[in-house]
Amino acid sequence: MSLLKWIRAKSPWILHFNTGGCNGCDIELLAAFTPRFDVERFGILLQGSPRHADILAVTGPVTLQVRERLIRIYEQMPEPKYVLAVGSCACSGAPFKDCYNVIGGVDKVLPVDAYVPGCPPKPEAIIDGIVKLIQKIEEGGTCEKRR
Amino acid sequence: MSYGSIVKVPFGPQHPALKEPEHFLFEIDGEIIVNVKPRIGYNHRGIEKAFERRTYIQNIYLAERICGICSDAHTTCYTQAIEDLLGLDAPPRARYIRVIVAELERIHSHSLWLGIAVHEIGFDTFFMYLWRDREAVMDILELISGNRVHYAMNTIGGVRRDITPEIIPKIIRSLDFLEKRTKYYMKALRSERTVLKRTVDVGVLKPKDAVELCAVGPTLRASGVKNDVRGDDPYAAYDEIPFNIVTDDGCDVFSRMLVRCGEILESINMIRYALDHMPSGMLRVRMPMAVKPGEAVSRVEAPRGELIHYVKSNGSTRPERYKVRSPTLANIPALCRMFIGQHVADIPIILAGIDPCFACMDRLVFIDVKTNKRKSLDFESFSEMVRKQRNFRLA
Amino acid sequence: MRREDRIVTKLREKLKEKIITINVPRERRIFIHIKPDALRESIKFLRDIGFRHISTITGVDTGDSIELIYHLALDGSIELSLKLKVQKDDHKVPTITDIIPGVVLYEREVHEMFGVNFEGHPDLSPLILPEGWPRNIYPLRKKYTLEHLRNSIFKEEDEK
Amino acid sequence: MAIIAEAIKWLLKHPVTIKYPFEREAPPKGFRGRPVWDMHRCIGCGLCSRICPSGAIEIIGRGQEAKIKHYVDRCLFCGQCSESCPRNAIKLMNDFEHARYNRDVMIYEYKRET
Repeated sequence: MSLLKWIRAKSPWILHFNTGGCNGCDIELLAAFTPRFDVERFGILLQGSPRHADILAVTGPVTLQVRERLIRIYEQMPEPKYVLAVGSCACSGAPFKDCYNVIGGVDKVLPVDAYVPGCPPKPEAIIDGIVKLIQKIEEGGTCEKRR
Repeated sequence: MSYGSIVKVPFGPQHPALKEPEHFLFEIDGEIIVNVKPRIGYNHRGIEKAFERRTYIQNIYLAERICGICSDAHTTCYTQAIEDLLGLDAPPRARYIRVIVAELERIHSHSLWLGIAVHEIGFDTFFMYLWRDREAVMDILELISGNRVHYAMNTIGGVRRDITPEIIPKIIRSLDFLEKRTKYYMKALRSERTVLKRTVDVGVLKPKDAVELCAVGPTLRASGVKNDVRGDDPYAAYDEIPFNIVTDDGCDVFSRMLVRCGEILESINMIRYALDHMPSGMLRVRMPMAVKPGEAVSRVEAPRGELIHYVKSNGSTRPERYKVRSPTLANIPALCRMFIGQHVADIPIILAGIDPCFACMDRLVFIDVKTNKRKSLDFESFSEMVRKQRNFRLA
Repeated sequence: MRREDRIVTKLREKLKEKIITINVPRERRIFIHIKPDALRESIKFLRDIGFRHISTITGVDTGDSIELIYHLALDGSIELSLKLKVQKDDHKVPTITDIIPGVVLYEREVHEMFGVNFEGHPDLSPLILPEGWPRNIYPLRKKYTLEHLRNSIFKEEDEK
Repeated sequence: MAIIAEAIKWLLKHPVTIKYPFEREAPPKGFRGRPVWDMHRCIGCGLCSRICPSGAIEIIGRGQEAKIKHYVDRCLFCGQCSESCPRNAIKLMNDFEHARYNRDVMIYEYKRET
């Protein structure tokens, strides 16, 4: 099993999904893939399809309209899957937590493996979060308990 | 050529600004789009209602988080509306700093958009170079404001931070670099066959339609209509800073690219002028806690076009009604007009053409009306597919 | 004579007693309050004198009635806000989509948020609010507070 | 074609990538990071908690016994608390690595030591 774990930790592919955020975290997440920060150094690839992804990076407080889709995307991802909440909105709903159309926080809908607070987090901070998540993948362990 | 059967292609839904995550339902005859219906609201968070619950100071930060890319435009518009209600004016130095930050933001937003646009036509080398050079302007913004995206520079009655003499040389150096690079990119855009083939005469919006459908910003200016809030309804220090309004007569996606490149160069000159002529003095005036009853309309030229805020106050510490209309919403009727008669393959680039902060439009469902079969495709593989088709047709 | 004053004089000549108030708070801003039945007439007139761009429509809940504010711009420079009050119960307003086609989304938005019916509008289907949003709940009306909205909507969500 | 020449030119130059977790570039002066309370200065007036746009600051008790809880996962890092503080007790740090596996460890508590 250690070989599998090693392979997983060496090339986790990311699916990015915006659940109603302001776009600030999205451009910073995208900036992390461009030459200056280049997370592809860790074997990470930005993927468009949930079927190929290992990590779901969620930005934004979850709006009612987008909730069903978020769950559907999560269900389409193959096991083991990990969720990264990028930005304060995705962590807790931050300034939108009392709005009528916002559920507030990804962890109300999905189990979250790592939180990256910041409004928006710097690309370095996102890399920090990804690296911490990779450490978690290396240690293994979280794949079975989820619903 | 008509194939006699109309296929419906839902497109979307993912898109970030205030109320503008778009979902489009395309009706397609063969490969030609015959009709399109927008359905927006995936990112609707109810911000307008939330404004009524927060104090005027807290609302600055809420306004900032309407959109991450034009965050400074929203706060400028908000603070101007409140200053209008209070009857106070921001001090001259604050107004110059507002212009500088707004123009830096325009550079950052336009180069971001240009990157996304060339990415949509499959030119990723260009995209990577653009985004690498965009980091120069992000660094200046971080240096001035302390954050890369949400600058939090504006406050009611002025700005919160000064542009100190130590950082001015750094800004000038980055501007020189950006100017050189932008000129190079303009040259490259004009000479690249890939870009020309995919963008010239694609997504045409005639000037008459543009005015009739109330398009705004670079979309309108690329149709040859000279209209810019900075020039027509000057705010901050725009009445003291000379600049040209960039227009182009091409009316297609390519001329939208050229207009935005031209605006980057124009912004660089404006920042240089503003840095040279910045008056000294205080940064902000104090505001009272409560705002007297009244109403105000404030307009700002955001990177994507005219942004309008309306505020109604009832004399307490919270606004009674706050209304935001962001530029992408204004461009959607024009966008729908652009699609008619175009090829399916051009959907991504036309949609990107109005700059709807495109980063996360990533799911599609195909429904074949005849067989009623559903096929799911993510955005990337859709782009891939249409790229292949398009190349095939060109060959 | 300022441009604003010239426009105000023209409007006064044209609409006469249908104007309730005119207010010019500062340069390039005009607020006009008109009677509801003069809407189409005044929009047509304004378009003909150059107000071809409509920025947006704002709805304001003033208690017993809803105030609609049409923000029009004169080639980008002067921003004119045309105000009219409509009754909440009998909320019917003629559409202006045939005069200025660009208004189509704004009317849908106001319809959805305030429940104002625009007569003759081509398509008033939901635009912004989520699918399955309860009918007859218009979130921007003052009657619905945030708590009330959250309670009524999230309860339904939980029951699902 | 212009891009190919450009790509070859940059191939010979030093890479622009910052090798982040291994080399860390400090953020510029004036970076808006996590707020930190100096409890010797704090008078427990609760202004920071009232002005916070996202409710990230909680104050328990008033005056000298006040205890402050700061929820990093809600913080917008706007710096309004530091600006509003009448005693200048709030400083903004320049760290940005707040990523954690759990939200419970993202609460920072400040209490006056006696």
